[in-house]
Amino acid sequence: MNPNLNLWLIPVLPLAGAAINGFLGKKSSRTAVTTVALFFAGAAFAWALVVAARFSSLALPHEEPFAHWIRSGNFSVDFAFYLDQLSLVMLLIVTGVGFLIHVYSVGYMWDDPSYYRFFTYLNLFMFFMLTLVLAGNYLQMFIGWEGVGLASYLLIGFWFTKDSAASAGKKAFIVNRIGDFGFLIALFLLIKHFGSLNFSQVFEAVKPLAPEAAGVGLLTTIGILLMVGAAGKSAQIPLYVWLPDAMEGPTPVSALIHAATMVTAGVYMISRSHVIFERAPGALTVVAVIGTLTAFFAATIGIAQTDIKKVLAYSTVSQLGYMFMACGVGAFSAGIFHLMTHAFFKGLLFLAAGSVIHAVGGEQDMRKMGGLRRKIPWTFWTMTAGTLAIAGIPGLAGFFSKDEILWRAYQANWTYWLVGLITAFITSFYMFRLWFLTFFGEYRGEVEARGHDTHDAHGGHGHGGIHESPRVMVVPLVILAILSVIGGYVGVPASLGGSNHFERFLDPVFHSQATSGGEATAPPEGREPKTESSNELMFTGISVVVAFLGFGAAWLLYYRRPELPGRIAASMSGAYQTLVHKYYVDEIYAALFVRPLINGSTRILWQGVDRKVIDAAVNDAGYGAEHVSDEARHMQSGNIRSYAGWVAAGCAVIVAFMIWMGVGR
Amino acid sequence: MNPSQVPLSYYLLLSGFLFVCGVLGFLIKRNIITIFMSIELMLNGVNLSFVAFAAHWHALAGQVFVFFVMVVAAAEAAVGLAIIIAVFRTRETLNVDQVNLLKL
Amino acid sequence: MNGDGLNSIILTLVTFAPLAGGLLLMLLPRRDRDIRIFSLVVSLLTFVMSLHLPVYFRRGQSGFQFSIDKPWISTPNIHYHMAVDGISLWLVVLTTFLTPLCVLISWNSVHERVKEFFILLLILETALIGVFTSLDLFLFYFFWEATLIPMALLIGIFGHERKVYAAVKFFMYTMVASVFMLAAILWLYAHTGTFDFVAIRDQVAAGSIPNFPAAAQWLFLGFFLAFAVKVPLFPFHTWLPDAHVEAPTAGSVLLAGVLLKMGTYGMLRFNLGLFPEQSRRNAPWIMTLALIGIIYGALVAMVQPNMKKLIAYSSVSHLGFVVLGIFSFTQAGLNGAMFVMLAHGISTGGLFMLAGILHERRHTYEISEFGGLAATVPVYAASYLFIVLASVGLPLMNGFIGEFLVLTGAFQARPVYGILAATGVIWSACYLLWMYQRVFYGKITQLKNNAIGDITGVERLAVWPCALVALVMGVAPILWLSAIDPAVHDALAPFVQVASRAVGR
Amino acid sequence: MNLALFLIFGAVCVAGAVNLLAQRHPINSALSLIAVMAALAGEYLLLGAEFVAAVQIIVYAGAVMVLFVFVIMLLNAGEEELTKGSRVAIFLGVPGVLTGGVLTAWVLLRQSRGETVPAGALPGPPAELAQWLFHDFLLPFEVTSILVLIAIMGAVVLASKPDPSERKAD
Amino acid sequence: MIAHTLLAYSQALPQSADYQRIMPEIVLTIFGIVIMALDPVLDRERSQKVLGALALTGALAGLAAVGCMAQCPGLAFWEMVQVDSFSVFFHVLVIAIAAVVILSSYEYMAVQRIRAGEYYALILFGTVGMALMSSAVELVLIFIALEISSISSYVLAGFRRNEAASAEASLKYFLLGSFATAFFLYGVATMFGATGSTNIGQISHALQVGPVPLLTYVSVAFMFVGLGFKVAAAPFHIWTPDVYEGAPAPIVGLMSTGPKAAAFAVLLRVVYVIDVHALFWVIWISAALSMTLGNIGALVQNNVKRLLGYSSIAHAGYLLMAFAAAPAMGASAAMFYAASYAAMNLGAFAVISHFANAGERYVTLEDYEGLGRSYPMLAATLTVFLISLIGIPVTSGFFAKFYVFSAAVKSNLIWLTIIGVLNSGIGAYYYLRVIVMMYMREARRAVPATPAPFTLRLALFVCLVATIYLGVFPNGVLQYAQSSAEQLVRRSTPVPTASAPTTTVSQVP
Repeated sequence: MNPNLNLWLIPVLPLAGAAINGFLGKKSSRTAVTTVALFFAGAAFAWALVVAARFSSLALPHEEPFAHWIRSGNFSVDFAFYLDQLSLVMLLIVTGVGFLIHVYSVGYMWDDPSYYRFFTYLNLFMFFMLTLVLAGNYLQMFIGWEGVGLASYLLIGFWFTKDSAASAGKKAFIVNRIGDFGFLIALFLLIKHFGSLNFSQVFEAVKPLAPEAAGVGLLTTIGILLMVGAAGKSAQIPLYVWLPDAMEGPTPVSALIHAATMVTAGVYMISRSHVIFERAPGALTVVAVIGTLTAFFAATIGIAQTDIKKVLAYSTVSQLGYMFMACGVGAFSAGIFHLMTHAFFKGLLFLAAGSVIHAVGGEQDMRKMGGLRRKIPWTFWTMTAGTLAIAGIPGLAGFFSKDEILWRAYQANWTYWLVGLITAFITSFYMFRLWFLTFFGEYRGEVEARGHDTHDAHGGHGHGGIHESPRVMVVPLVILAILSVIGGYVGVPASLGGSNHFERFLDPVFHSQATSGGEATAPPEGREPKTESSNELMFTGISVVVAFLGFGAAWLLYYRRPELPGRIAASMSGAYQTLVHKYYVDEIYAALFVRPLINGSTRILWQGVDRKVIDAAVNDAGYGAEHVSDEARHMQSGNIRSYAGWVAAGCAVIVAFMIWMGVGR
Repeated sequence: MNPSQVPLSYYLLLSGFLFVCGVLGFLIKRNIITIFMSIELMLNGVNLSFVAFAAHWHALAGQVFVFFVMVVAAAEAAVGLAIIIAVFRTRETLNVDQVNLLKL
Repeated sequence: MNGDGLNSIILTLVTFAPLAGGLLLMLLPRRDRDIRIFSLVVSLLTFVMSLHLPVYFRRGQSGFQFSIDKPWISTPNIHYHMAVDGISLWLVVLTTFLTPLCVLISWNSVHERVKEFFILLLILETALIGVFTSLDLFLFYFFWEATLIPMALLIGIFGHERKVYAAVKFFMYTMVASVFMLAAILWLYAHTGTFDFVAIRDQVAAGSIPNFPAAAQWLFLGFFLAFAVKVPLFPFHTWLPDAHVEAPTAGSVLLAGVLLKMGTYGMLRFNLGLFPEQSRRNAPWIMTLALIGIIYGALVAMVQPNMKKLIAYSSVSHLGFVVLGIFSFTQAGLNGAMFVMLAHGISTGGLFMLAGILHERRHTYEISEFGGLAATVPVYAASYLFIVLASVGLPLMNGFIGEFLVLTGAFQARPVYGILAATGVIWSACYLLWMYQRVFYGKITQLKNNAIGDITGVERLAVWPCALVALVMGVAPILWLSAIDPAVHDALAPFVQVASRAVGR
Repeated sequence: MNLALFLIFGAVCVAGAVNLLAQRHPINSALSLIAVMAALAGEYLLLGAEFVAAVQIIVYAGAVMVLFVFVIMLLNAGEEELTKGSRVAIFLGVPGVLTGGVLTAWVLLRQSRGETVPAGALPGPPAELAQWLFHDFLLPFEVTSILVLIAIMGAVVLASKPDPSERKAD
Repeated sequence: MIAHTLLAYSQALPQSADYQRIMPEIVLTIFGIVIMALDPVLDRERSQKVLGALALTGALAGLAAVGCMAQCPGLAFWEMVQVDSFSVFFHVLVIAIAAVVILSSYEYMAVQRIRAGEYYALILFGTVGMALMSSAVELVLIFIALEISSISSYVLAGFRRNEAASAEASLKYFLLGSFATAFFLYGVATMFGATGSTNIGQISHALQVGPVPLLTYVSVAFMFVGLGFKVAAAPFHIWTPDVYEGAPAPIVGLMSTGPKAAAFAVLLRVVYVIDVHALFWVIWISAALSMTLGNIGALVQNNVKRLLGYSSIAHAGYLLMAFAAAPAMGASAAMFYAASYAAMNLGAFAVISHFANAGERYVTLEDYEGLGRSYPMLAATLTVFLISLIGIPVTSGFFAKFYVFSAAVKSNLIWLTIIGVLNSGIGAYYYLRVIVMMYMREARRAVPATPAPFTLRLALFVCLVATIYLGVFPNGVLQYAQSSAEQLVRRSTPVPTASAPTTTVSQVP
């Protein structure tokens, strides 16, 4: 029997913070707001650590019912919390990174007029994210799922006076809703066929089922639908379009929600439902293909972006693609591993980028930066760490996780691996491009020239001039930098002499039930034949080479010969423009869905059916009646003789009728 | 057939004829007074059939009825002519086709 | 507690308290303030009394409770038969809950003919409660018709520009439709000799009504038409936008909050209760209409330039969910339908109040007139957002529970319908958030909007209860469902039989 | 004999009735109506209703028609102009009347096929008539007085010139 | 010997019971005569009040007399009148109508400067006629009574003699009325010819024992024309709007309720006593026509009186529906309908006659704009009456319609019912227009707002109470109607006593 860990505290604490700040924050001082927000976020983190400490002593999975929620007939959903290795990892990532970003935000948002609102939203986000992570059933997960959507809607649109920000928020929410639609249908299928949404019950019910080798069976359908939901939340093709726009939000938000935590919810959900996926190879293939394509596709777009945050955004999309690739090939633990490392280095990168933007007074265009490495050394170094990590330079977090994924991809299907490899090259290329453009060469901006106006969107500080960020922002950077350097060592594969602790840790979740894995599910690390490891080593080497190639290309184009890119762009302007305009996807969507919908609804449905058909019919009936009446009253000619005529005629008719009746009788 | 015997149907047909004439008069005459007279004609037709039926049934009720009809006719005549006078006073006409203020 | 002593008369008290208040109000002098306070007191009193129902309602127990059944008219055999079960219970409470809020929201917005306004409001409340409590078909029709005039007058006297058109349209639509129900009721009486719902239901179940099978379809349609117009089900919905746009705020609140529920309640109680077989037979096209209503209403709502029209069309969409749930004949579906009714009553009521508040400031509902309000009226904007989210169906808000259950039920019954209906979650997000963005976000385009004041105390008193209830309903729906569930189970009982009979054939 | 008389009186009736319709001056119509009534009195005699015949002459042909003539004189009604007032009356009423008349006539014939009225077949003398009038039909007889009263009042009200005190209300 | 003859004579003379059975008529007549007699001796101003009060007392006394009459049911005056709960019901109804009309006439007369004497006397005498119609069982008496009520209403219709409209209305009513009466008479004559009697009891007996001769059908048809005209049933309804528009408002109230109710009473007796099945279809069609034509015609009317004229046609249609229904239910429904219709229509016309003002200038819908403001109470009252006319609950109109429809459905007249309910749906529109005018429009032209005098308020109060009472507790009236209807119908089945020799059946039972 497990002790009661009061897991409910973890989500509820941030909620309390949100509530307090939300109702009282407007009046109270910034310090007070800060205290409340940090305290509750920190408390959640602390409690998560406590849980982690007592974790070893638990029988897993550990379920904690909390309260009744919905009861309808024999179908019921309750609030319950579900703790196992997977959710613990997520828990620590979310609370930990979340707390760091809270701290960072204090500095970043300090001058913003609605400081309290920001932290309210941030805490609210924590609440929903933790609900998602700790949920004991799909519906509760859906609460968090939609809730984080709401939080990101609010935070993206935080500077709502900017139309672009407001629209971005709305776009994010709606696109997410499209994903949620798929999720919902999946839930209905689960209810219909398994009568429950509790993870334990569903999985128990699913386990005995045999994998659906061919065709689209029930589990495959469910899997694909879940993937639709995941694609919405985790910005995969075709629903990734909201994430780049989401960069309208304050940078900490981008770091927390759109890099570290929320967008990874999809990966979490898929891994959580791995029991289903393992029995639905078709679904897994879909996941893998979508992941791979997204990874490549987004990376290519990343090349041509000039907005520093946009670059990171696309890189996020591409990295998420990696994670899905991993899940798709059944390497869930690898996916989660990458999720964690990505949380570290991408969070770091965003925060660093934020620090840069902060420094240059809200400028986001890399073409207006350059040579900053001297001016903001802390930022520079931390950013470097992040860049190296993501580029997959050996020894850093990103290297291990990405390598793991590629290796597993190869085991599943070499095309995945190839695409992943190319993507890796592109990744390191655009990341170093960013690095060079931002920190090397000479400064191309004009911040010294103009004083920085306070109520500029990126609520920066009062005085002009490029300067290092305050300590409260730097400290989180440093911590994350350290994490993204060493974070990978928890999962060093055996081939590199490590003993993949991370995977072993997650093993009970992913392989304990893996009674019958399809070809997609790889055998557990431990039982891996030795011959493989040499192979793996070779592939590792290849990816390392690729990473350095990327660096080299970036060095050549953006440091050594800065004029080249322009020429290249000019020479192959078609391709370049396509990239700059992100393959015109937004435009295509607008033309395909948005505009037809609006116009159709206006012209055909509202003006057409409603006005011209239904209403017209009704009103015409009315006018018709009046018209008839107008005609009928001419019977009332007012002439006595006519009246007598009517009477006489009527009398004649009745007499005739009566006689007929009489005779007929 | 015995010439001193008049078939009942003759009386009835006559009365019916008078009645129809009265109705026709009401329909085609323009002068209000004449129209009123046609009503009287109708009543006379009715009376005739009353009397005829009374004779046929050997029931005096018919004749009594005729008596009452006459009284009523007289009363109606008094009122009706008064009304006609009132109308004439306000409209200066006896043509029924011009008495159509109230219509539609 | 003397609760049990009250049980027999509580419904009578709750139903007629507002009427009594209204009659007293007639005698009061025309001092607006006193009138407002008085009617507030009356409505609050009614609400408090109505709370007796959920408190002493024996949960988990099926069948009708608090019933009172006295002969009213001997020939025809009409009874004063009132009672509530888990279904009508909440609709009564919803009514009594919304009315005080209506009084509050009209506190300053109604300046002239204040007395008439509140008299009509209170009379309307009585009629509405009566509709939900009466179990005698005649009594039901009696109250059903009695709602017409007060509502029409509220729209026609206190409405906006095209009020007359709207009022007449509303009146004629519902009047013409409901006479068919009258015909059906008469037929039932002629062949059963009673108006008592329960008795007739039993006779139908027993199949002891002469040539019922022949007429059943027509009777079903007779009832259904009346209800469908009230709901309003596509394509009978066109009166709704006009009525809403022209109606005064309180009118819209009660119209959307309660009047529309009369239709769905009627379907649930009478169409399903009396004609299970026909309901089953007609379900396909009815569900199709409901589906069309969901999507159509949402799409049309999306492109409305007028805030109130938008909300009105959103009601069409939401009520589509209700009908869909009802005619899925599943526990989840009916529970959900009931829950959507309540949730929609709360959240849409709130939306209309908020729209009314804005109209009071700027005398327009045109969305294009606004923009960037979030900066000038933060509290108002926050409240608005909260209600919008409830209406969008965010989990942990009332909207979600109902829609989820309805969709579950629909999906179980007819997967395709469930899937198509589920697109509703996307549409609702589209139109509401877009509207919210256009009204509250972006830069302030019109100087007038700088001047408008934030939500006042009285208005908060009117709006925030809605928000609170919306949240509670989302977090602890169990409180409601525990009463609804058994009643729904009852309502579905005949369908088990019908199904078995159908199998038997 | 009876038949011959019947035919004679009947001919007068028909002629008078038709003439009433044909004449365009009310006076002529009135006179022809009087003729009809007189002839009818004859028919009544044939049917043995002496009392009715007498009343017919005295009340009808006498009092009532005199009243008519008087009014015609009073209002000196002239020739009626044949205005086209009513199509309904001509195209709907007249045919209707004729068909109705024909049908009724057919029924009457069918009803009284071959039955004849014996000459002077009178169920009772005026004395018996009085018995009916003042005994069995006492109430109607008395009530008739109210009728007459109303008629008088009505005539007074409507025909009398509006007195100055009752000036046109405007 | 002499004693014997005396005895015979005393037998031959009417008994006290006979007089008791016509007590209301006697009382009303006496009051009418007194009023006539007083009229010349009083000066105008006093006569308005005094005679009015006298007329009212007369009506009330008449009501009291009905109570006395109700004491001894039975035939009176050698099968002339039949006192049963049926006739009592209609006596009460018509006399009450007269009372209300008198009440609501006070102010009107003052405003319109109408001579009081004849006016009130005529109302009372007319009431005598109506009352007799409801109790007469002898076609002769029915005819006389009919004529009394008709002629008095002809005269009353023309009472605003300075108004061309009024005179014209009177003329139209008179000419067409006597036209129709002639038809009725012809019907009576043929009926007499077919059965050899003019006494309803004997006629029905004759028809039930012997074969029904073809002539009866014709005669029934003719009689229906006459009565249909009086009740304004299509196709004999055309006179109604014109006459209602021209006649003085209170009198329209009277005409649309009193003579109508009486004529319906006669029709009931005729339909159920002279039971010719063919008539069913005639009534069916006539009912459907009346409803439809009435409602359709009213849709576009602009003059309120005229509008209500059309509406009264429609209501006649609803009432006829009841006739088509099965006897007992139908009769009771019809009686209830007549009563409630009287209540609401009288009320409506009382209000109208007040709004109408001098010379009845303000009777168009435009004049009713904004009356909700200028006369809140009166407008509210009128609204109640209109709602009742629509047939919305808590008003008598609702139950009236309800009973009629349910009677129709019970006797499987589904289609007629459908037509009826549809009509009541359509009909709602034009009543609603009036309400709309009063409350939802602002006054565009100044309509002088004079406060309603006490008498009018009293009249309105009576109507209002009746409307609401019948709308909430219809039970009492309805049950009375049912019991009397059952009597009526039962009598229509043959009872040998009804055909006993004439002279002997006048003893008190």
